[in-house]
Amino acid sequence: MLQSLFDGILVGSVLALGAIGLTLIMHILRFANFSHAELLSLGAYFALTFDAVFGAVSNVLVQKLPWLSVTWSLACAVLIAMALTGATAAIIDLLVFRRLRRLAGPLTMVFASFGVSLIVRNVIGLVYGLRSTHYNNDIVFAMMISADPLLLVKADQIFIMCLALVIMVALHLVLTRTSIGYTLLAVSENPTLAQVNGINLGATVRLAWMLGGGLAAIAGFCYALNNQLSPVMGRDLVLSLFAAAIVGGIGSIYGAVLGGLIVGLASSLALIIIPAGYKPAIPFLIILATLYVRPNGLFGQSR
Amino acid sequence: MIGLISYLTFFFTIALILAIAVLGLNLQWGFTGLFNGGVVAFFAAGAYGLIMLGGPARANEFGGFDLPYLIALAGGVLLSGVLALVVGLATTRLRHDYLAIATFGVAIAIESVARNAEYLTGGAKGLRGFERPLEAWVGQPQLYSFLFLCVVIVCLVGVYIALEKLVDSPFGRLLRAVRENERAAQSLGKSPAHIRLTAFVIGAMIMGLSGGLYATFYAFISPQDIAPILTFQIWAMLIVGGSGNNRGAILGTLVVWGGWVGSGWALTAFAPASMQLYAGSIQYILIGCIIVFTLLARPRGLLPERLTTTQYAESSVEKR
Amino acid sequence: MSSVARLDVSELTAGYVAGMPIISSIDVTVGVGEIVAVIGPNGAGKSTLLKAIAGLCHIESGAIHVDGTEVTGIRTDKLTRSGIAFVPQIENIFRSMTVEQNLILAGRRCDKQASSHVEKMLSLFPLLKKTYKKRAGELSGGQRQFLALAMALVAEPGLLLLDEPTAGLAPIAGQEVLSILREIANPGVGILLVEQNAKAALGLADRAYVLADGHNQHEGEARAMLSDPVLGEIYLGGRRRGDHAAKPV
Amino acid sequence: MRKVNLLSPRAALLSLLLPAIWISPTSTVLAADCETKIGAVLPTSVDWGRPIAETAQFAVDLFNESGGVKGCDIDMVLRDSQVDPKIGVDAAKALVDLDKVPLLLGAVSSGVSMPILTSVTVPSGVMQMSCCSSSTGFTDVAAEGKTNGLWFRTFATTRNQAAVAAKLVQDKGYKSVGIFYKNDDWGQDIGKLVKADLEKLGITVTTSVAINDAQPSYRAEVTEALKTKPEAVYMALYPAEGISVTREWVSLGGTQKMVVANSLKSDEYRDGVGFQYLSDVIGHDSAPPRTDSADSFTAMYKEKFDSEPNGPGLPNIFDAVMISLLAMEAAPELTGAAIAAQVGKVTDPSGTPVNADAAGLKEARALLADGKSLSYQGATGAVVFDANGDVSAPAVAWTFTEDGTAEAAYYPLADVDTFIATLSK
Repeated sequence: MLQSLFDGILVGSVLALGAIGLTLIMHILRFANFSHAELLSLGAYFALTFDAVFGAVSNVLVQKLPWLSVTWSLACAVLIAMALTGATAAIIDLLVFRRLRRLAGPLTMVFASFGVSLIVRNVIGLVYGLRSTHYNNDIVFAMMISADPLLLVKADQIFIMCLALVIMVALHLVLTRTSIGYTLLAVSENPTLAQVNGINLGATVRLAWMLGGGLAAIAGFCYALNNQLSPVMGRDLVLSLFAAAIVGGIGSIYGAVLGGLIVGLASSLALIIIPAGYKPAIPFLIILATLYVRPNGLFGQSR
Repeated sequence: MIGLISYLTFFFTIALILAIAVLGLNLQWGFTGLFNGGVVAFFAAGAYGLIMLGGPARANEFGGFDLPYLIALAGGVLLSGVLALVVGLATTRLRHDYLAIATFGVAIAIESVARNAEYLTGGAKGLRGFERPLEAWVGQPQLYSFLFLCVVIVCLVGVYIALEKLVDSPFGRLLRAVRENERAAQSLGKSPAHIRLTAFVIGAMIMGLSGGLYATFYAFISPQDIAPILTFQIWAMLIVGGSGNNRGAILGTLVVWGGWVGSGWALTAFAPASMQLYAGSIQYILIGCIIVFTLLARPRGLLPERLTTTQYAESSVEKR
Repeated sequence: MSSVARLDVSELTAGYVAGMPIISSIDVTVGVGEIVAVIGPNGAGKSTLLKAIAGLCHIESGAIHVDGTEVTGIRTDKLTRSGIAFVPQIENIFRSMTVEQNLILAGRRCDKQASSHVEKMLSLFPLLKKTYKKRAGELSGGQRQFLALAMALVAEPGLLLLDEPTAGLAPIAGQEVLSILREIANPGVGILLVEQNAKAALGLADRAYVLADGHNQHEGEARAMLSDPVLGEIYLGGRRRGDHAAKPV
Repeated sequence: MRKVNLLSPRAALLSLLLPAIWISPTSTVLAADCETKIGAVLPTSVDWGRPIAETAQFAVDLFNESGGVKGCDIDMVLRDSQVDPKIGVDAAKALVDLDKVPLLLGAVSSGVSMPILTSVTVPSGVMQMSCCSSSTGFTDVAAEGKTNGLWFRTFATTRNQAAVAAKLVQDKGYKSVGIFYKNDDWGQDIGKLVKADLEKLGITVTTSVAINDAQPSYRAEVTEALKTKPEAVYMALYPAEGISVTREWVSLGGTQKMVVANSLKSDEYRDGVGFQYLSDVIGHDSAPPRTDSADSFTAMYKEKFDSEPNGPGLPNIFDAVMISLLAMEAAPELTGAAIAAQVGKVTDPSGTPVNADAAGLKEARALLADGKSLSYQGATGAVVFDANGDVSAPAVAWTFTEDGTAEAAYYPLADVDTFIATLSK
């Protein structure tokens, strides 16, 4: 039980990290971007590529960070991956979503994003192959915190949980305390009024994509660190991410984190009462229950 | 030539079966604004319902009542309707994204049951052994396929005419009123919740009919047939075709389904042999491109809903 | 009136979709420190005119000059950073943000230190001081309208475009809003005001335009219009009829 | 060991060349004057599906190099099934109707193969041979006489494999076992059988956990199994989720004593988990023949792919292709029924044994020309089909080695049957 509880929180942290970026994009750009999950894959693979590059360049970088299974070169690679994924997101917007935003409803954008995710996922599959891979082939063993009740935890996972919390707080501060944050919030609430107040819509949208892409990259990296890289990792994650964002309430950063934890906990604790075969349905039943009580999610506001 | 006719018969059979489901979705989304993310749940209810009621008995398993075909088909459709009623009562008050994810969850739950509840649904290996109606009587397989296509066309035309009549009726205007402005509809003295639920159930029953025909055609159904990708395919057909327009929905089905399978055929026909192994991935990329480019070229679908442009434009600017 | 008008709109044809203009060949000028009202029936294109000036519409032909500089087709955010303020009729504040955040965001338009301007607004609208940390969505209708005005003025614009500032307000609150306009217009701000409540608008304005069916119908001194019997019957009298009645002006 | 996986130049080139396909439609040009088309519907866009297609193409190439069918090169037209029945059936239908193939290889999943069988190949009189569809439903369809003898599969029935799995557990002396099975038709089937067999042997099954594919995390499933503290685990999984589950299992301190199904006999799994954690793993598989041909097959495969033919379905698809093509060679005319009728002749236990290499195929052609029957010795053994198109094969136990797998024990068919008989007592 204790272990399941912890597992849920740790798995949920990764989901929370991914859901923060998703909820931000959904809030600011006002459509359910199904290709967001592919940005997670893209970020993870960018990190893999640059890790290899840095690793080859310098021996010093191959050292591991204290406690973690992450090397310095991988840590640097993640930063580059964040920038590149953000840029890719902005470019995809330029090519596809910008035009649709002007001419069509949000549903058209949703399905365009489906199309985009098919393209991105399979390009990754062509370039990197379909097999799964890892940043580090050594298995990181869990530390036993307690034997009875059994509690096993990996340092990487604690790190990811802390990272999710730090990013949550940082992002919340940026959105509520800085004028860049005001700009993003303003565009999300009312793009026309934002323009009337001197906000450059195009630049803000690009900024939102950069931010969303960067967050996706770091979430993808964390997922891959804990599990594996595979071209379909985004596809596997997308539903849980949406579940987290929606349970939390679209647009709420805290909501996304809480939603991630809820979905993680739900799928972890569910196995205590139901057979594992039914597990995929669990997050969604949680959503149904949540929405039945709070139709706009836990922290969401009606539009 | 005979081969081509045989293939086209098959192609249109599947495409038009899917078109029926797309019409059902069009009633829900196009006319009423209900974002049903669980199309496949109602499709599955129709398909499984049919085979469970009309199939032969299976050892140690529920179902297999061997009922006459039409009763079994109606039973499947009814099952979809009942499922929609239960789901609808709980969810139709939700808006857009929230409704979509809730109904999506229902679809996943249904798929889980189909995959795991072996006693009820045959589990992952699916349900088989269903006798297609009149197949033995017709005898010749090609002729049977052709006759089956005719039956599908009759069903499609029937659903199309019924829906056109429905949306032109006062009830149809209410649907659009609910879609555009719930409060206005309320002020007309109608309960939007009731109207939304009615449209949801009718649309789901149409999807159930589509599922029933699908299961009849293959005489087999398994959890693989009701994967979430089907919901996506049906949605893509509607959006590409133009939601709010029944003819657009059918055209969209043919275009998306044609592009989906045609891209695979084109790759085997034109791509060099060395590339065949990668054709699967490339085909997906092509499918993605087809969807994205069609939407970029016709953002409101190939045959958009017939609205006066000024109204649309003004309201969309106003909304922003 | 100085030689260069705050706003000079000439032969403006514009709409929301290319090829489908809502207003055509409109001429409007607003002088320095002048309040100009635009009145007319529903659907006359009054709001469209304001949106077109603010760069939110598709302009087919014609020209817009602000302080003698042509601004036709310039992006809204650039326009509003160069001294034009536009207050839309509805949704003119950010409901999810606090009053403070709204004002700071609006103040960012001017390059100067925004905070001093915010202070000034608070003294101009003391109501907002009390609700400074509240979410704007929680304000009353009148308070929201004041906040919208404050957001428009915080960047010290030379030209203020107002779309029905009294719509949806109680009569007293509406009167309050309009009276504040007079105060702020003094330092030389030009105001273009679209109003449904023609009587109140004409009472406040220096000059007025009457629009119908997207065309200029009438132009003149506001006071003269108030006493014009024909106009009076159509727009100002108790026998206010439907929109169609306005056509044969 | 760090594994560097940079963008491979081939893949990069390929993505650059992509648009070129559309400008210059080049059809396949082969050496022989004539071409005979066969069809294949395989999930090439899925991680475990692409190697199967690769192996099928390899077998076809091998057959062509040795002279093709009736002097004509075989052109295998390959379509992706996307693991979607609708798509797979459409692809099969197009192959049968438009490309006029008399023979269809595929599909992999039973849920795709079944509708292809009932709605495409049987009505059109085309022979269908699947490498990997395991559903017992096919045996039922065949027993009802609805396949017209057109259906074959080279996937040894799950019954034998499950029994061998139980035997391995018993031989290893494990007293309690936790089971992870893939939640599809094959996994449910083998999971159930293994559980029943183990319990009959008096071995405790602590838990039996379904693993759904495409889940973001398997932590919860692993934790559940971990709680029951089994001495060993049995895994009937595919490499993708197998790697996830195993790594999660090992990292949480689960036992490294594992018995695994043939689907995990793959380089992907060994490399993905890491060999250092798999030293105590024993697996079961259907056996390659006790002849030199097995070695030469492996050698050929290694030369071509630089790895052993390890992976779900790889030997099975190889045999499916070879048997089908030999039957085509033997058939008087190239119709589905005629080819299907010859399958028995090329897999005749009393026929002359031939190997699946260039020399063997040459010999096979000569024997067939003389009207003699063959006993094909392939990658999964001396395959013999029963009346329902099913095969039973002898079994092997295998272990992972530094760079591949090694055979640990061989169980002739008779032994397996005897063992099953003792179980059902």
